[in-house]
Amino acid sequence: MAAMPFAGLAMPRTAFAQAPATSAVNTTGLAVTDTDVTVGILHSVTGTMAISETGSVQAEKLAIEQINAEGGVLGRKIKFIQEDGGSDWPTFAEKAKKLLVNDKCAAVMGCWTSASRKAVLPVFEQYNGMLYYPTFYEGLEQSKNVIYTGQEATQQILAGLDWVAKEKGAKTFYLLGSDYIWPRTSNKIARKHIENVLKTKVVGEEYFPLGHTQFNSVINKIKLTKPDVIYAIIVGGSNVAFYKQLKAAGIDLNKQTLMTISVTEDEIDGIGGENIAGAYACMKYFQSLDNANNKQFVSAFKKMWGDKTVIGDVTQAAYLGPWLWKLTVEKAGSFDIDKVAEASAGVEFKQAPEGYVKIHPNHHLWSKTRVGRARPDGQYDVIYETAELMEPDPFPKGYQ
Amino acid sequence: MIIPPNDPQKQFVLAVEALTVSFDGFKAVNDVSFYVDENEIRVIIGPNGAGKTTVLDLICGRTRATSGSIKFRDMDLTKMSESNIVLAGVGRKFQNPSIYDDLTVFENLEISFPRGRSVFGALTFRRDAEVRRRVEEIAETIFLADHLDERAEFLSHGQKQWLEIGMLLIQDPDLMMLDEPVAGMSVSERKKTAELLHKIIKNRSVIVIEHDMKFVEDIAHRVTVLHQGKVLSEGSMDRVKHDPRVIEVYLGH
Amino acid sequence: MFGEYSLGELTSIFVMQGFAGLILFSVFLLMALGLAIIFGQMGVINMAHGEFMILGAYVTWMCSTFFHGYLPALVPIYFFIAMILAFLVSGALGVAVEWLMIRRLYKRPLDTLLATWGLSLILQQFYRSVFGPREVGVELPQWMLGSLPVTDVIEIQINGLFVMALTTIITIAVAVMMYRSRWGMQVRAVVQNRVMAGAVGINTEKVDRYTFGIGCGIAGIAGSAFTMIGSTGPTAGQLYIVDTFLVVVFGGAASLAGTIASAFTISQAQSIMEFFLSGSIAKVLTLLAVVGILMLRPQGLFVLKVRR
Amino acid sequence: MVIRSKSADDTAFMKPLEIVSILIIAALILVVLPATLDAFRLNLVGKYLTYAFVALGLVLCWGFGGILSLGQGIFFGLGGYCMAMYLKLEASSVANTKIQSTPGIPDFMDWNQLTELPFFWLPFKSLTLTVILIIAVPTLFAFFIGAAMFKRRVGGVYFAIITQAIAAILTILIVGRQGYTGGINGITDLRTLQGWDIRTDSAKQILYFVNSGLLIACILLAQYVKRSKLGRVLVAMRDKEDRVRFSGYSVANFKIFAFCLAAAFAAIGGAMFTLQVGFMSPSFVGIVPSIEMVIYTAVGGRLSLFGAVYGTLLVNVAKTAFSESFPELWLFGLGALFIAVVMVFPNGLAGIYHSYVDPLVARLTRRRPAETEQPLHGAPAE
Repeated sequence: MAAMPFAGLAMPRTAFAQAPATSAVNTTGLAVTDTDVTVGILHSVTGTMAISETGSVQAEKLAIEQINAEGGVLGRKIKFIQEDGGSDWPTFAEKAKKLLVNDKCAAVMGCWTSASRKAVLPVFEQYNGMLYYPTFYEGLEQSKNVIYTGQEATQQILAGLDWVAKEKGAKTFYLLGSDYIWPRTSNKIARKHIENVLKTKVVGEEYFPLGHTQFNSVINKIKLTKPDVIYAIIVGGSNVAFYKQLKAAGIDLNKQTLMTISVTEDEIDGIGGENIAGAYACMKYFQSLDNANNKQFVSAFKKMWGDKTVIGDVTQAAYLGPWLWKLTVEKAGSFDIDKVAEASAGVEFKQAPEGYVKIHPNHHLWSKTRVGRARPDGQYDVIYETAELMEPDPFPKGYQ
Repeated sequence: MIIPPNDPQKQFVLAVEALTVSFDGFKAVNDVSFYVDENEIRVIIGPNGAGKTTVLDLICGRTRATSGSIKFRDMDLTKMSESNIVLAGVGRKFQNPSIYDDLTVFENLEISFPRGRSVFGALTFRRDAEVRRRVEEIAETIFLADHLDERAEFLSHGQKQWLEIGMLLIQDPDLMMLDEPVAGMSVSERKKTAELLHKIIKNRSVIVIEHDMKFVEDIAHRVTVLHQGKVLSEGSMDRVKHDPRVIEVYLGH
Repeated sequence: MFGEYSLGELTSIFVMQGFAGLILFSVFLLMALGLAIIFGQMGVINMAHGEFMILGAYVTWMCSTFFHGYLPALVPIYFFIAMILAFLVSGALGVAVEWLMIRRLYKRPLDTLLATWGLSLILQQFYRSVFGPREVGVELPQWMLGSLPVTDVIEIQINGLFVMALTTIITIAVAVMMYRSRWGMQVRAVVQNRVMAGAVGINTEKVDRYTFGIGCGIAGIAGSAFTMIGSTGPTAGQLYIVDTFLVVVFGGAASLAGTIASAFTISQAQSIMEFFLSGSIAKVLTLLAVVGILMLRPQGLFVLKVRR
Repeated sequence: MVIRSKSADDTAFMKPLEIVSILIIAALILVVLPATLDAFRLNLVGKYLTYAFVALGLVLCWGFGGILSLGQGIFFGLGGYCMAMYLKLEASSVANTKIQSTPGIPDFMDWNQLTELPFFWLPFKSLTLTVILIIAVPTLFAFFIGAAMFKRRVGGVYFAIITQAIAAILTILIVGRQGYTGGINGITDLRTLQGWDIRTDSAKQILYFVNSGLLIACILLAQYVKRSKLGRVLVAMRDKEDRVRFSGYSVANFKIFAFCLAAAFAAIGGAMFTLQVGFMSPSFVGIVPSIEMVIYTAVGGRLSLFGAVYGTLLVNVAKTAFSESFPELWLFGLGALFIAVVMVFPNGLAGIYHSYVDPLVARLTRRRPAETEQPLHGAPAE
């Protein structure tokens, strides 16, 4: 029943000259040998979440291959064991336990939904593992055993709202979301900011069951209330239905401001660029980002996974995981989880495609927030970015 | 042509009055009335589609009447559930043998044994000496004493009919309704069935639906002829046989 | 909630809301038609119905890619070709499934439920392996996008009109087939008395096979049409299955009129509640009402009362 | 009367072969597996065995009673949530939650601005009440569904679809009312039971044995029901419902009983799941897990109580093994399993055993056929 580790791709042997002794860098019995170190990749490749998580798996594999090509971590080549969470939270917990207890993985890159992270979190805390979690999420969490490489809600939301209020003079907002924790929490934060900070008004707030495909009624309500901004946090297949129906109902996103925090380039693939062109998205990364790091990253990604693949915010965040882990291990001089966890704060990754990131003591990342405008070809034009790195604040005062 | 009760005070076992049922406007049974005496054997005949089986369905609660009344002793059957009708003492055999294929003959009979018929009664039911004695006694009566351990599925068609009759018998109903008990039987089986019926109709009233005229003549006290949902004629076999209307619609061809 | 709006605005919104209800009605009916034939006429529970729909959607996506790439001149009409192909492909798969699987299970309706669930899992994974786990976007011809402005506020969605027209045509076609054609007569004959129908020379196996095939084919057309308003991905079919079954069951399986009435009732209820309440609550209330009514009227809204 | 039939004597609670079967199961899950598996795998098996409770209930209600419920996840979930609510309250002591704006309530409530415990959480402060509610809530819910449907003769396919719709409704509600239920994340981070840390390996081992003991107790209870007249009435009902009705039984009551019992079993499984896995989420309540649970029963043999355990173990072990090595292939395998078990082996493992192994054993031991177990291999329900 043992899983078959998929060895990393061929790489120059010469790189492993000055590796420190295994006994020195691995005092807790992790899967580290003189030549290699094993990490886990834990995402859904089957079930409904496979749609979203595929990009993350691809990015993590790319990062691992690049790290290996550069000589690995502490002179050791990274091997990975991939497990399928099957879009099922208990399976995530089961597989996480397997990766930690049976395979002794030195780190795990994985999870996408909050629910899967919540399911594995006690496992990582109990068995002392290290999880690199890539998705933007609702916050309200902080763990020694997790590095959150995506943005928490305030990082993602506040700057975008400030921008839309300033640039578009927005006074009224209509909040929409899929009915689960991330959209609800995010909208809660958005509402507080809209009402208490911007001193403007929320004219409607509504949630739909996951997988909902009929949005004509709410579109009519939007037409009735004529909000300045539609603030949409709809996920999965519902997204596709929502934007197609919005367009069909004659709402032109070039005239009606719509801001979303849930539609990355990945989702546009399914929605169709022509259906969402003109919408604003607020997140930390867009594929079209113009900097040298990103150009390299995009071309490496396409070389490995094909010209047609697109890269969204979460995919980039997933790419950060293996790199941040490598940098942290090398800073700590050890694979030991405790040392890695301790050394994490302050680790900077200057080659990040999004520009530059740094791990905050609360294990989230300092990052810039950007606003992009969707183009018909499925890409975003980056039209705004915060001047400073946004500080991650998973337990924001005044927003709870 | 309905024979009204001579004496209004007289207690019938079954009194069916002005019974009507319509299925989407089609009146399968239309204003039917008849009365069954203690220990009477009543045969209902009529061409296919005359409403014979529907009348039985109505009596045993399988179909609900649109109007009219069905009185069994003092009880109004039209308002009772099927199982309560059975508990009141009405038993019914279906046209096609309706037995439990997956159970043995013994178990088939045992399930019909009138004890432990509530959920918890069934959970705590014990197969005691009395149950065994009754089951074996009935099996003897219905010629299946040697087949008690056999799965009912493997019985012949005739044996299945007998088994169902046995299942009725073990309930010891006051009113027994048999829908075509000899249909599909061989000549020798028919004879045995007639013999069986004669044995079991003692001390109870019986309603039989049958097509086989010889058989009807053999057992009937009185005959009711149904045609197109209505009572066409009623009386002794002899009288019915000579009723010109009956001859025209039924016996004639 | 309406205090601050003018009468004109309200009127317009109610007109559009009525139209939204009609679109939902068409969508429900289109989903349910194929299943109504299969379940209503053959008593088969096809849990893979959603996957047959998605097959139609994928066919449409392939056509879209093909025409945009190779025959850009024909793009404006490719959707019709795609729908016909969707019907044929889904229908052919249906015929094959009937032949390999369903025909052995006619006497065990609950078992067909399990077997077709297994089929749906296989199809989902098949789509994932062949088309990839991500959703695919179907590019529509320009004329199908957008809406027709009637007044300043009232706008009529073109794809909504298209779905309504399509639903009408297919419903009429099915009605004609079922109640006017020889095939329909044969189907109904087989439903009512299989042995007798066989005895009078109807090839019951063939009737079953094509009935199933046509039901699946209609699912394919529905899937093709839904690329206009919904998503196309390996698991998208599951989004439809509960709604679809409830529409068919609520209508009283055996009658086309019942299915239409039930699709209408459920869609109007949902659409109206969605307007006054939040989406999630509206959905829960609609489902609860349907389940509640089914408990009271187990045979559905429209069913003939017959001697059992 | 001198005729003596074998059936007439057949009043034993268990036939010899059934005693052997249950001993084998007991030996397997109580001795062999704990002795051969490491803590991680044993905990996995423990998790699978919680599904066996559901499969066991389905044998009674589907295999014997012919009632196919596609909503057993409802009861598994309700049982699991009841347990989880108790454990969550224990984990949310004021000391543990002092960083919250309202300490002493579960974290997800705090995130949703709840400032006091909702009334329906209050009973779960008491372990006794919790244990009662774990059984009572799902059973009563099943009773209401059953009473509403069976009294009105909703059966077969209609029942299956309606239970499925109810599962869908419940999922939407749990996911949507996250302030009260924990939403899509479920109730997570459960730690202790009356101060006893359930996350340690030793605790998991103890829970495994508790779970196995309960499972065997449930098998014995199911065996008692099967061997009582009620079991035969259920089989009879599946064959000829009308005949049973016209033998004076209230068919609806028997169906309600079978459905409630299956729900109670599922609830025990759910509660044990929560204890062993440490959380409960709405993903068990929905349609997909509910149908998967049916397949465990079908693989084991829908008429075999013991088969339910083997079927559950087999499917889950296969699932884990497959998805570790070939995740993409697993759905093909599971799909094929559904089809095969319906088309080729309608009586599942038990059927294979009875048609191949049993005759072989009989020949080898030269027993007379009359003494062999008479399998109840009727046509599959419906």
